[in-house]
Amino acid sequence: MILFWLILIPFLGGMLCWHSERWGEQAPRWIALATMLFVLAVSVVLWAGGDFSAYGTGERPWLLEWRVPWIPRFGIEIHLALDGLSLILIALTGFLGALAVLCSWKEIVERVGFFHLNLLFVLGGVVGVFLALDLLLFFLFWEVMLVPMYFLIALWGHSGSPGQTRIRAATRFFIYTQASGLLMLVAILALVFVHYTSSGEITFSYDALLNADVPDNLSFWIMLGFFIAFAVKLPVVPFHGWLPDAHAQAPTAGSVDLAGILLKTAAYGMLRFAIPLFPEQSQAFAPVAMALGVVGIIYGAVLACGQQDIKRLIAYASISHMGFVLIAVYSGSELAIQGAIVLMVAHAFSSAALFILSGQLFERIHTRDMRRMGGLWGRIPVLPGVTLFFLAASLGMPATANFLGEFMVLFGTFRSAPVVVVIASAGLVLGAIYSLLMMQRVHFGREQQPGLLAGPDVREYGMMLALIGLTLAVGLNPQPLLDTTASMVRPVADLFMAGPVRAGGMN
Amino acid sequence: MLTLIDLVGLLPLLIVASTAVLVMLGVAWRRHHGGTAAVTVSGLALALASLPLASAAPSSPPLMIFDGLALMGSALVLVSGLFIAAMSHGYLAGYRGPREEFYLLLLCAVTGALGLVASNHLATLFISLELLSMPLYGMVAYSFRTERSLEAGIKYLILSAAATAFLLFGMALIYARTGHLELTALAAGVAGSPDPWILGGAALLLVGLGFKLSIIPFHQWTPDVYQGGLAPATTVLATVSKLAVFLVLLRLVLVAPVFGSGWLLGLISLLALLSMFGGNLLALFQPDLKRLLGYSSIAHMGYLLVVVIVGGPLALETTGVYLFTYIVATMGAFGVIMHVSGTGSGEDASGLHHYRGLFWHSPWLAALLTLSMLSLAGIPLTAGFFGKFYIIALGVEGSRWWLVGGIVIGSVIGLFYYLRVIVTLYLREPGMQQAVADAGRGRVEKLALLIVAVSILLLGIYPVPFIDWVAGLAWAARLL
Amino acid sequence: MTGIPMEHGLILAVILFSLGLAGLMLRRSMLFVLMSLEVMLNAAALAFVVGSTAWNQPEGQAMFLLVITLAAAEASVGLALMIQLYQRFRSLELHEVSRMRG
Amino acid sequence: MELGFYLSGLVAVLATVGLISGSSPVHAVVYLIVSLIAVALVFFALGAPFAGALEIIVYAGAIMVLFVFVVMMLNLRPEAKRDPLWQRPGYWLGPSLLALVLLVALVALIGDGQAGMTIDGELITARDIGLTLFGPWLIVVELAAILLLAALVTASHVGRRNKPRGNRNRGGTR
Amino acid sequence: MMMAATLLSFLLPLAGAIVLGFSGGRLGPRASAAIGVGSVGLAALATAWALLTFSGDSQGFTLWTWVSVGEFQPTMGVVVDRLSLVMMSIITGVGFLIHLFAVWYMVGDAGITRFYAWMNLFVFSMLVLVLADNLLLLFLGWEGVGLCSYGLIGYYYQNEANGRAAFKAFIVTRTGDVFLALGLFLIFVELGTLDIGLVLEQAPRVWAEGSVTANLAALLVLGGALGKSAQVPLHTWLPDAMAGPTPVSALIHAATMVTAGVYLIARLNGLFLLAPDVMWLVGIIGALSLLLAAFAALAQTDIKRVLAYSTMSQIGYMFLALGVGAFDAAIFHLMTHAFFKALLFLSAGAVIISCHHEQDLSRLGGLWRKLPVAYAGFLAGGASLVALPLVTAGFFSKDEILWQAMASGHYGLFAAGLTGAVLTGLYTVRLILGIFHGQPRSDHARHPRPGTSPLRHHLPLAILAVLSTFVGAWLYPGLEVVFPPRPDDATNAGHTLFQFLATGAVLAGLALAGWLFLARRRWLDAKVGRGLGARLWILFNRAWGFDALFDRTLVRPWQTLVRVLRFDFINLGMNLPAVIARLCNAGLVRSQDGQLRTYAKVMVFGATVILVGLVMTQGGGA
Repeated sequence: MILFWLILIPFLGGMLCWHSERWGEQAPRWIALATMLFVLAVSVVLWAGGDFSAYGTGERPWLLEWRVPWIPRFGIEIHLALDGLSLILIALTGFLGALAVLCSWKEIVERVGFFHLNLLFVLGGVVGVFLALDLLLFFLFWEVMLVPMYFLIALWGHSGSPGQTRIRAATRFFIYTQASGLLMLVAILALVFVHYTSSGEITFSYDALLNADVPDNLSFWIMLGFFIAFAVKLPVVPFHGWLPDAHAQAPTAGSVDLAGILLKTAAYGMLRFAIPLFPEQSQAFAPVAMALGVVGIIYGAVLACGQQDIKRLIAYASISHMGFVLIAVYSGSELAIQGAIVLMVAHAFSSAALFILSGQLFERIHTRDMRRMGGLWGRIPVLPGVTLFFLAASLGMPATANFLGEFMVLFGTFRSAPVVVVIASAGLVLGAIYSLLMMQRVHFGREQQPGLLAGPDVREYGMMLALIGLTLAVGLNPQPLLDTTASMVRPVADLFMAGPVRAGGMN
Repeated sequence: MLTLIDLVGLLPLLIVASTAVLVMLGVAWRRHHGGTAAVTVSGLALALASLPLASAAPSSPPLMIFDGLALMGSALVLVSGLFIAAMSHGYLAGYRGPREEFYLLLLCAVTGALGLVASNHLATLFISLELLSMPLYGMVAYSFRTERSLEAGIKYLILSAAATAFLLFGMALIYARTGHLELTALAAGVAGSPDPWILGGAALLLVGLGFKLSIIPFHQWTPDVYQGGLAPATTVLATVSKLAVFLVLLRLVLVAPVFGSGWLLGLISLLALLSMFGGNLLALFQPDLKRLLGYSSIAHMGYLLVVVIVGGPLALETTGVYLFTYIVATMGAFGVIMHVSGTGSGEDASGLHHYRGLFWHSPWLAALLTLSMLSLAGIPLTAGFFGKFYIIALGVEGSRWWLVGGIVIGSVIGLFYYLRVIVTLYLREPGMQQAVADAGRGRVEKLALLIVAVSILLLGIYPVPFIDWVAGLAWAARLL
Repeated sequence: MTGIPMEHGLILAVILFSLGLAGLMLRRSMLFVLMSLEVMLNAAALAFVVGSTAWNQPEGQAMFLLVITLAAAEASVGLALMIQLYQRFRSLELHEVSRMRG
Repeated sequence: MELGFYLSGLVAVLATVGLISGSSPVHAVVYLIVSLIAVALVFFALGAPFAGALEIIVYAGAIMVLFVFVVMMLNLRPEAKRDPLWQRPGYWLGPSLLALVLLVALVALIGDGQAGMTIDGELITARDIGLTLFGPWLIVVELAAILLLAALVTASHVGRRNKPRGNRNRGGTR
Repeated sequence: MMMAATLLSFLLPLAGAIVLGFSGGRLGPRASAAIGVGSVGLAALATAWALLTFSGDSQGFTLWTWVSVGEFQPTMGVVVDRLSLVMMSIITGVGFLIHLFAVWYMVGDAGITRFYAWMNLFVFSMLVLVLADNLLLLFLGWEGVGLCSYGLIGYYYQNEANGRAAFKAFIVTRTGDVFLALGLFLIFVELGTLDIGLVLEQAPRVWAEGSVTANLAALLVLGGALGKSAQVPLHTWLPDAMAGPTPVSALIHAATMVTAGVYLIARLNGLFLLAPDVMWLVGIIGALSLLLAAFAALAQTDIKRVLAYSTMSQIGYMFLALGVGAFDAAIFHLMTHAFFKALLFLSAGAVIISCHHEQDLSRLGGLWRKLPVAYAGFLAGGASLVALPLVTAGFFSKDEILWQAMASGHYGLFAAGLTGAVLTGLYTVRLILGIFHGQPRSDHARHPRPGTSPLRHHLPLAILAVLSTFVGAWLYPGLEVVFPPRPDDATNAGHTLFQFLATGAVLAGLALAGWLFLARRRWLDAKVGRGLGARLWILFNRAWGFDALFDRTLVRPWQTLVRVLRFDFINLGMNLPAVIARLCNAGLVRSQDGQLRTYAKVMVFGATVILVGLVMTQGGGA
């Protein structure tokens, strides 16, 4: 039941935010903050009290589970389940959600209530994605988060040129994800009906479909349907077109959520659905996926170097980083997948921080164009240093979580695909190039205008300290995190490795 | 010959028809807008209430059939009619001229639709279809003093009559070949290899019905009539007319095996694909909301044709779910249009610019329109999602991958313009044109809109009772 | 004399139907268009009667009756609309009513 | 009998051609009446005298009178200057070809499906038809009645003359 | 006890860095300096304490397990042995002196807190690098020093060029680091561990000597070392790195960080011994670097660039030593080099500050009277650099290297070393003469402000000067026990002869320099002014054109690529459906022209097509 509340609370909070607008401008902010902190607190309590070594076996497959029938006609259930990975990601959602509320504290001054409604709906949808186990329910949440995100971008985005660009960006975001989502729906339905023909049971249940007997010719296409849906969201080149625009136009909170959480739903989906449902096909597909990952790493990095807009730069950098995640997921190595999880968490922190920083910068100098910056190191206290920290994190500086994630990915992948690792490693250099280019253009060089700008206030400082602390904490001692997810990752890796055998007799 | 039991089965139709007569008498005696509306609404409600009774009676009047499909169709027709009647009152309040005839025409149209969904004979099919269309000419052109309404009326009349001629000729061909007009007998008569006459007749029939469904290439009247017609009339077109005609098409295909021939199915597939793509592509940049909904309906009928092509046990259920979700969403959209415009202010407020920033002065209307658009787009948590779910499921089950692809691509294109509408509602920029003020409409309208909004949401979140109901009806229809 | 083949009756109907259709597409005056429609409906009615006589059944002629009913109804509504068209534009040209497009 | 069929058929076709190609409204109405009467003769030839009678009474009598009435009311004259577009093949070639192709297709279709049935002119009486109509078809007749009601209401509403004189002007200038 | 001392030695600088870093500018310059210098000073004391309590065996302990996934179990652990102690001593000892000097050097500079924060963080990272018991932790330090180097090179951020230099330094070393990282991947996959001790233990078991994998692993590690230690071909960043404050150059780009590569190879000696081909390559690269850099040093006009090339050249010596298997000689030279090069840099810094930030040789001169302390520092450091026999530390260490090269039979390398010694003499003399002798060539040089603070200015110079003499050489503990046996252990024959040879080379170099720069100055200037001499001068000045080469082969193509790809062609391709949809829309909308005739035609057309299709496809059958 607590799982159900985890999903419901953000939605209820969102409604309340909308309503509370009449009580004053601050009310929605506080309510939203409280809601997200609640989610965070619940997940932390679950984390602290959970025993992560015991689940994952047949006896107790999930840490927490809740299922009630929803649409019995099709065997659709509201089936929520929590394991280590979900828990980590939900905690992340709560944390970044709170950050998103905080970072828009001063940025959003119009239609505050409705803004927070959308924000919380997105987050509620994301929590749903991380918890849903029934395939249709998963798809439902997958789609539900799009609409409010669309509003966030379209209504509160940065109006670069008059109005239209942000709407275009939002539309593009929506269409990309929706199109891929429909493919996933088709794939889900195909899977369900194939299972129905072979077993006579119509169900969308994860457990049942895990053992579905799918003819070979069809299973590859179904797998591809899932993969494309996740690939668009991750995003994998060439499906990345929505991301830079969406990031560039979204309000800070939107970017934080997009980069910090929404992209992670894709990797989560791969780990939870695409691979366990189709281990053999995934294995066969792995070379392609890895190649796409490598292309993403390099291509994203090259494009990041060419950007003038800070947020676009970070967006392309995200594409590059997610390439590592893709490689890891399809390497099938436990170490790499664990690394991918660390990298996801790390990327959530660092990209969120960078977006928040660029938002703070925008509040101060009202531009995101790096050609109009320069020499800010002397003009703004503290923030440049923080920026450098997170850029260092983003380029994979050891001691930060990003380093650990990337390196675990590469260590884990090297055994099975050394060539991929060699090429992907070039991403380490390229990452350094774009990160430092940004530093160079923004904070180094001549001051374009004289005069000191305001330093961070307590809110901004607090957010940054928390993010720095977490980045370092995960970077230096990720073991608690890894222990949490180990029971989830190991079976996936085993499944992947044992892919060809499985068809024979494991089930 | 009609027996008493048959009359019970015909009860809804009879009630609606007598209400029409009552309204006519009322008009002759003394004109009263509110009274007429009240009589209409209560007549329709009574008919709806009599449905369970009618369905319980084992009636089989000649030329008609009362099976699950008919019951489903009747219910949908009556619900739509009820909604339109309720909304018309406020809409027509500002109309200068006689208003009562509109209700009379509406009731006639509903009668036709009720007959259509239950027709088991080409004669009933034909006369009901005409009974459905004839009042619509009047309703579309009701406000004939505005140019658009007149234009829409003329276009609809002429093209519809031409389509009727095609339909009739098709029927005549089939009749000439088989000597039967009754569907079941006809089906028996054409058993065996498809004959060119039958195929030709079926194709011509398809032209006639396709016109009413606005299937490409018989679609071109749709946007113009949607845009020009009075909003309630357009709503009838979009809901009652579409669903009744579709159900009868489905019945034809299910009953007569000739429609199951590969050639015709291929043809319908092609038309379906054309409609999906064409409708959506046409709507892309459409600045007029009613017109846009017209184009959108083309696409939706394209999706719905998948049901006809795939058939099978799931088809009826899919039809019910899809039609209802589509109708609810359409009612939501047109409800808002009706609420915002009114003939008192000349032409309908149908340009998108009328709706700019609607959210900021009437949030509930905007929310309803948003919900409707999302539902039409098939986004989860709205009714439309389950429609889309069903239709894709059906396509997948039937392994009609081309059609599934068409639905997916069509939906994606569709998103573009639905989103365009939605975002317009929320824009607030300096110097923007103020939308038409929300005229103080009556409580009935508000209640109707509220019910629609709640249904869209409820069907999106917990559709189980509805699905079970439809599945039950579909089961019943299959038995017959 | 063995009677008239049914095909011939139908072909006559088809010819009339096509002529009506041609009139529908060719003429710009609403009066002519309405008359063309009458021709088309009449052709369909003819086809029914042909069927009816070939099968020696009354049903086809009952259909014919319905078609006439419809033709009458449609003619009345169409003429009423035409009068409005004339009143507005002082012309029966259908291209006058082409404001809505796109 | 056969001769009657083919002759009146020919007349009907020719009259229809005259209808669609003429320019005078009055002539057109007359052509149409001729065509309808010819079709009525066809009905007689086919052995459907009741249909033929109705064709003359209802169609040629009632409906056409309506047309004539409207033509008179609006005081329509032959289009004084022939439509210049009419001379351009681009204008009429497409539709005509289309109709022609459709005709050919339909004829081919009918030719393909040889029913092999002939019409021997056996009479179907008005009684048979009446029994059908007021027996099982009763409901259809009722529906047709409502259809006529709807048409009546529509025609009476739409055919309404503009009440105040200024109303039309306002409409015209808008 | 010893572990506590070790811990303190690197935690103190870390604490200093954290306090300074998070102070947010609230600390004054004094407090910053106190914390910055104090923490390193205390670290130096802690190191001394560790030295005293060191038992002679290597000792390690683990703070916590960093990551534990399957076999992958790198720890947060340190190991202390003689080698790391030597390194620690250099880092904290020399580091402390440099910090102290920086107080004088950096006085009045805005952003001083940032400076000390970076410096402390650097000391911490460097200590982690040398203390790490596993390669991943080593990598942490390795990257950490790179980042600190970046931050400090770009310390004067207002100047675009500094930013570029910092950027270049980071990217070039990062390129090397990627090779190191790949090396780590390979080692982990092959040996199943990253623990240095275990790696050295496992390597001979898993890999045969000279096997491809072993060579590959060693090669990849070498790649990392080349980047960090500025050896050919990844050396181009070092001269530019002189954009940072001079204490930074002294600490990072002379004494410690740049020698990390030497440390790494020495640390992984077992691995390299399995890869003789790579060992040979190390020697070659060392020789190449020392010669190239020495020539380049001859033709620089900027004091610090001369010293930078000199550093590169000296590290070339160390690599040469590594290449011939004389690991302890390399470390020995590393130590003495740290002393004398730090001294040279600090002295240069003293000159630069005194002469109002003038560091162009052609604008200095005649300063020896006015800046006696700096002059003394230069003399002591320079003497050690040219390895003046017997009295300098440099002599002992360089002698060791050359001897090992010869004794191991690498005569080519030995010859290169000798040539280098001659060249070293040349450029050192040129440098000292240029700064301190002759006529002052600018107002800045005419009116210097000599350094006056005895504690912050004189003391570091004095201590380093002393360490640059043979005293420094005495301090060397001898690392024979740490490393595998040296090639010369078998025989000592010919050592005396060799020493004469080496001494001769040094003296010859000095003599040549004296002759050239004092007696034939004018002739030299004329030669350099035009013709072949000028071309050579340019070639040397531009350090053999590596920058231009890289610019043309890497940087420009890269920039072009970035510019071309900026518009995201793949994405534009994905927009194609949208374009198609737009076109279709335009076409279809045109069909919706409002004309009833058109509508009728389209409808009839549809019906006709259907019927014609029907007749065509079905007609024949019936």
